[in-house]
Amino acid sequence: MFENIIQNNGFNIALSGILVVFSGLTLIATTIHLFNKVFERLHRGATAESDTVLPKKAAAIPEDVLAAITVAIEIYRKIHFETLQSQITFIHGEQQSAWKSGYKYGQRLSTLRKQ
Amino acid sequence: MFENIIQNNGFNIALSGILVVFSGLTLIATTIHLFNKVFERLHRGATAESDTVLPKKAAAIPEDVLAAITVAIEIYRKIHFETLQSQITFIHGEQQSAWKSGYKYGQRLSTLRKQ
Amino acid sequence: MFENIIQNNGFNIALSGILVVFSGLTLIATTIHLFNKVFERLHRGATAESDTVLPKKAAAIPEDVLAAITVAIEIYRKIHFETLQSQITFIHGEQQSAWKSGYKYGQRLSTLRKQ
Amino acid sequence: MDMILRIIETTGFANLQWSNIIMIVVGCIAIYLAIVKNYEPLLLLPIGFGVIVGNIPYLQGLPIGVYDTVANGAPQNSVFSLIYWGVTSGIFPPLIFLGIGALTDFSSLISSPKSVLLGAAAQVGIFVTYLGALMLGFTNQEAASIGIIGGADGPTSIFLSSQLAPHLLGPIAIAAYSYMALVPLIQPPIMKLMTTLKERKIRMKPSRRVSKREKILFPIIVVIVAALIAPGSLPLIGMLMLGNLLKESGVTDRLAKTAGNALLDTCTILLSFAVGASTQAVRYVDGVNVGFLTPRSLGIFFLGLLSFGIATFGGLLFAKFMNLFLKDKINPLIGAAGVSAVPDSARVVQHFARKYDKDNHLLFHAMAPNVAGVIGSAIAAGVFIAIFR
Amino acid sequence: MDMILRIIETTGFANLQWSNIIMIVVGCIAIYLAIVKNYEPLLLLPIGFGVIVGNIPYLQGLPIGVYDTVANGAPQNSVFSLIYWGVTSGIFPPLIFLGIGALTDFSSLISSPKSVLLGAAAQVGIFVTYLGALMLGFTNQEAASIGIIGGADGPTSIFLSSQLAPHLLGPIAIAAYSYMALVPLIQPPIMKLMTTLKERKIRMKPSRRVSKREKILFPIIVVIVAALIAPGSLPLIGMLMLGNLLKESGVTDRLAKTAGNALLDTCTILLSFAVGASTQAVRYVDGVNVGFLTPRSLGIFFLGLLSFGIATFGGLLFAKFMNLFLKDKINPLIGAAGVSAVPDSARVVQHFARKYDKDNHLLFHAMAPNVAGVIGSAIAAGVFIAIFR
Amino acid sequence: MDMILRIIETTGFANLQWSNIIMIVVGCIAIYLAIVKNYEPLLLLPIGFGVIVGNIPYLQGLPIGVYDTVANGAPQNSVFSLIYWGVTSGIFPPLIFLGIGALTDFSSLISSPKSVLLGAAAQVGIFVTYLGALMLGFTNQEAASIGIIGGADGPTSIFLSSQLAPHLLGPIAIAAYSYMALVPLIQPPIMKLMTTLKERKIRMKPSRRVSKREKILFPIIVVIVAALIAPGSLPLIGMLMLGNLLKESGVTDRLAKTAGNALLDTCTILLSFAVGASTQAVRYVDGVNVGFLTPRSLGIFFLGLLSFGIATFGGLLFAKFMNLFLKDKINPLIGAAGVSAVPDSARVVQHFARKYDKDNHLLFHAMAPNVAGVIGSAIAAGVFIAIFR
Ligand code: NA
Ligand code: NA
Ligand code: NA
Repeated sequence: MFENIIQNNGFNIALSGILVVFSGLTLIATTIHLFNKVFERLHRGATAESDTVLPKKAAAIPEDVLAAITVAIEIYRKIHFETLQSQITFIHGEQQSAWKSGYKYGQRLSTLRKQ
Repeated sequence: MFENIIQNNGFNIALSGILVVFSGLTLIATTIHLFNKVFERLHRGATAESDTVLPKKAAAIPEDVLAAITVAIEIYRKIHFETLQSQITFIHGEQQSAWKSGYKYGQRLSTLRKQ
Repeated sequence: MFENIIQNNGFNIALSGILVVFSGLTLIATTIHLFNKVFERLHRGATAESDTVLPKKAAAIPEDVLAAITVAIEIYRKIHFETLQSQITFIHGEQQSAWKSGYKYGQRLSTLRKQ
Repeated sequence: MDMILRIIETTGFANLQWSNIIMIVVGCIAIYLAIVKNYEPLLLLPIGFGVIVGNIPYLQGLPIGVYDTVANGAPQNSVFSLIYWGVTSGIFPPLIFLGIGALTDFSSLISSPKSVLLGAAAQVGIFVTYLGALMLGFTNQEAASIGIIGGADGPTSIFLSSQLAPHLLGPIAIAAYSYMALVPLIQPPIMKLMTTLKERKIRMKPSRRVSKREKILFPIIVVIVAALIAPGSLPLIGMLMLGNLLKESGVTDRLAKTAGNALLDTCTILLSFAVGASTQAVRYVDGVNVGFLTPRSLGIFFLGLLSFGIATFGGLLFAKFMNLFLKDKINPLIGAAGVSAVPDSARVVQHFARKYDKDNHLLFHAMAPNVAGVIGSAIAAGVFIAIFR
Repeated sequence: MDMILRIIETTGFANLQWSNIIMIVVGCIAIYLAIVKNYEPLLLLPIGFGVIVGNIPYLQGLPIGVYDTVANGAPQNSVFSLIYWGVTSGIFPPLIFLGIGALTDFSSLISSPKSVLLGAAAQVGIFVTYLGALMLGFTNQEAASIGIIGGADGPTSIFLSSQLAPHLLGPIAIAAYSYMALVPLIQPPIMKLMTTLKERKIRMKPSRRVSKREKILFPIIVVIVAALIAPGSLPLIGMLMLGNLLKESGVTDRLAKTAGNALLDTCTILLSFAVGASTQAVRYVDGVNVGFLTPRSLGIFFLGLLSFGIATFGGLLFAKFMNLFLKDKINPLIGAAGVSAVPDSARVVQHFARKYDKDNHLLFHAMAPNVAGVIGSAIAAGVFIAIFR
Repeated sequence: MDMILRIIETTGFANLQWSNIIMIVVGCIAIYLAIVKNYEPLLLLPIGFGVIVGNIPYLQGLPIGVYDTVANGAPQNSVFSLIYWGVTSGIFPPLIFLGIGALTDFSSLISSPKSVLLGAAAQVGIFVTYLGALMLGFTNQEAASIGIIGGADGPTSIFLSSQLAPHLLGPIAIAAYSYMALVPLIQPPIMKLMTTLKERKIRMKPSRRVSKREKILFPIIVVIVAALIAPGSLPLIGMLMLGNLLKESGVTDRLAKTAGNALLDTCTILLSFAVGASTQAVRYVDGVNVGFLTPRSLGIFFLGLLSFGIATFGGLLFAKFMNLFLKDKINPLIGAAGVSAVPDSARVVQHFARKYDKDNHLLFHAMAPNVAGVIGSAIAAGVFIAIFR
């Protein structure tokens, strides 16, 4: 029953294949993780300033005006660029796609919230 | 004068060609006709219900509001989808193209009229 | 040092190449220039009429209404046609691109100015 | 000095011939008709420009023209020959049909299936012209490719020629597209001749509404029936109906949009340009002039016009014949729309009928034989392919 | 009369066989599932239509079908064979990956790198099925191509088959796309079997926000690492990541737009149609039936389903295994999304979890193993290519 | 264990060399410049990514890289080699010109035909560099291909190399695109050196309005004249002017839109990526290293920079020369825009002039020599093709 497998060195190939897939993806995960760490450290100083500047700027604009601006920008974007018909849609607390106006808007709000 | 035709079996070919074209298109026409008949019969029961429900729903909405909704939907469609640039445009009592907002609107109205 | 050039007939080729490029472009320039002249002469009669008609028509519309119409047309265009994403943008007294609503608007105004 | 002479030798001026100048003027006329008269500009404009490009002479040996392939002895396949390959291999026409299918609404045909017969009747022009071409001494394959011009369908004509008579592709394609562009000039006189004033005023009652389900079933039924009857029509009908199914299914809008826009436009530009560029006035192969400016092309243009005329004639006549049996008379004018040339001939019918009764709108009714004509000539092409390959 | 008989001989009716009719019905079912059930309509609809077209019989010698090439003895490369060349040459899958990359947001994966392991675990299905296929007597190359069906990634399956076992391309592609379409039916029972009620209700805390810089670095890192580990995955991963970089860079929006729309759609239509049209029920090569309706295809379908099941199983099991070590427990259901089938299996997870806790939104979390699964199966394909070429 | 070793052998890690790492870093720098400095991102980004992909090592025998074709001994044409074929066959550059034509407004050139001479003067750089390359020992064909870099036109450089010196295509394409991206760094010092303060402040009076008719006639005139003078320029000029006619005719908007968007973007992505991927650091053919990291590439980069400098120099000098005869003086800075690099060098002129007189808007005036430069270098390429083929 296992003749053809053994003859073709199947078990070895399957095992090493799984190994390569795991090590490849682990390497990717590790590299991303490391980069994240490095940038976090580099940015800690930089974000300290913006934390004090950005919120005030954002706070100066009432939330309803912000919403209006966002809608205006969204319509502007929809009219002036074609939207990418995204196959993948995320339902998530704060939207992350740069293609949605929620992006910039959300970022500002989140700064507010974190205060 | 007809030598080349006869030599090439031209008359036979032309005749049978016309025959095939006619029979092909007739077959298509017949099949479509039969399908139409079958679905009409199948649907007679189903549409009976909707005839009593839909009109009321439609009647409840004033025509000018309907028009406004239609325009809003049309603009929405135009902005959010790109319209297919239709090479073929039909001028017809009630438009049939799904790409025009007249579609749904027209259907409701026609239900009203048929009452 | 110039051996390879001489051996390959380089100087001759370079000189004649420059000559061809210059004569080609000069020929293009001349042809365009001639066509311009011809059409100018042909059109002198035709434009005489429109000079008396167009300005009045344009003058009848207040400038702010014109601006409003222009904006409406522009939005209409943006929604109903996709705009060509122009790689080349001209900043020029009066815009010339047919893709901008400034075109027609500008033309009318310029007629006014020239009076 | 020697070098300058050698360079001058390579310029087109040194090689320019009268026949080239004639063709360049022809190209300019095509562009003029496209822009000023608005005759099928999407096709005539790139074709006209291609005619100009294809008739600028160049030194033998440079790989520039559409015929300069390695197979023909050129040192390299020229860029234009690579584009032209899309024509000669027959791949552009079906892709164009895919796009046309994604833009076409077959409702009119579905709601009045009997109009299909008008689309069949108009194809008689194809077969009569096939006989005429045989009489003029063309071979079977050539005669079939010439006859199909009467199908009034550019892609179908090009596809059939590419399969049966590639050497005649240039004049056949130009003739087909030219006559399609000239439909508003060619058809009205025949319509006037063949109909009485009373017939022209016949009004037809509005067609029934067509359900989404019927629209979805239509392309599937057509492809199965047409391909079983004439398998040779599969590349054209298959793609046309795939495009239509993408449109009507309602679940593949983005595919229909791309097929009907980017893909259709790209193929249209490249096909039209390449067809235009294939019309070199004079071209010698083995010492024989196989260029465009030869009596042979004149013959093709004459037969093409004949084919177009007979097709219009056939559609009108059959419509009158059908009226002998029908209770609800049809307006025989819509028979002229059976030639295809979508949607121009349907528009011509609408326009012609309104001259006699300005409230008589036949456009929707004329679309039925019009799109049936497309299917009909594709089937005719399929028959020829089956017999002559 | 003789001519009419000859023409009847050329029609499909004369050559129609039961096996063709069965396949045409299968094509209709695929179209039905696409339109009415909305199962992956962008793929199933053109595939189904292709199956119909590919099973309409025609006289031997006409260059119509996808296998009619000059190399196979046809007088001319048929149009469908030219389209099919985009599949067999392996060029469509990477171009489709380019478009998918331009549409995919990898934020979820970047924000929780450990989910990558779930995408790796699900690929176990590939290698187990490879062994299973060897047991059933397939060769190494064939077994690898069949196993990859469990990668739940149409383009990857087609690419690998085109490189290793082109003669099995039809059934493998159909199996891969069918099971991807059936993910909402295949996965839930396994998810129910493998998880406890308590596990299904585990909520995960919202992921951190991902910066633009990380999104830009991600495709560059992935292509370097993945291609160094498994160079054979370069055509797929390279194109996927190029598309993603075009999208995330913020300076090449117009390129990303075209890659994700016109180019992706064109390749999708042509690939799906051609794959469908390659399923001729019966096809003889050197006297051997290598058609679609053979026991071999049944074997492939069985192994493909097995592969899919084991992949789902593997992902779920590994998620439970990871929970043994993690402080913040993950919901093991997201392991099932490791098979890829983007974004369907992530949606299935979301839907399944909400049946037990309607405020538990796992979609974003499930996207991480989901897109990791794409990368994982491309690497697996790269491994097979490296070993078996 | 043996198997694992064999698999490790197939990984890129085992074959990675320093030269590859250097090239990967170069690719990352290109991406950095594209995103952060915004230098021609539509080209530099895919090129940079291609450089990374092309320098990931893989086991000999796998059909992955752009050079792995059946003709070169690979078991199968790799996907990347199929994409690269669009570059080596010379078909992508004309299609890109088609799209550029559909986006370019030639009004500025039409309204001041004398600016055409500035576009001619800048091409002197091409021929001087051709001589320089001969001096360094390159052959005629190679020298011509290197000289054309000074034409500052990516597609033209690639087209000429593909016809005359395909083996140098990689470094020439990279050099051309790099210097085009670096126009804002290369040109200002030369502009400063060559002009006086007073000259930089010369204002030019607004150009006259251009009629629609002139815009329509322009492409037709240019293609006829340019192609008669230098038939070799036909593929480039022909396509550029076809695109422009589609745009200006006003009756083929949908074709112009597709040519300038979907088609242009698709060709741009594939060409840029493939050109990048063709820069393998080390590549042995018959035992000779013909890779990218060789002194030969350095020579090409040096000559390319020289060519660019002389071209800028030539344009500026000729503008000053023309001023000796003109009543209405032109601002000599616009001579620098004669190199093409549309519209970057025109923008550099605008920006430079405004540093000295912030109300002096030269952009529209600089566009005239700028687009003339495109036509000029295409003619130069045509001359070389006519002589050296
Ligand atoms: Na027809
Ligand atoms: Na997977
Ligand atoms: Na230039």
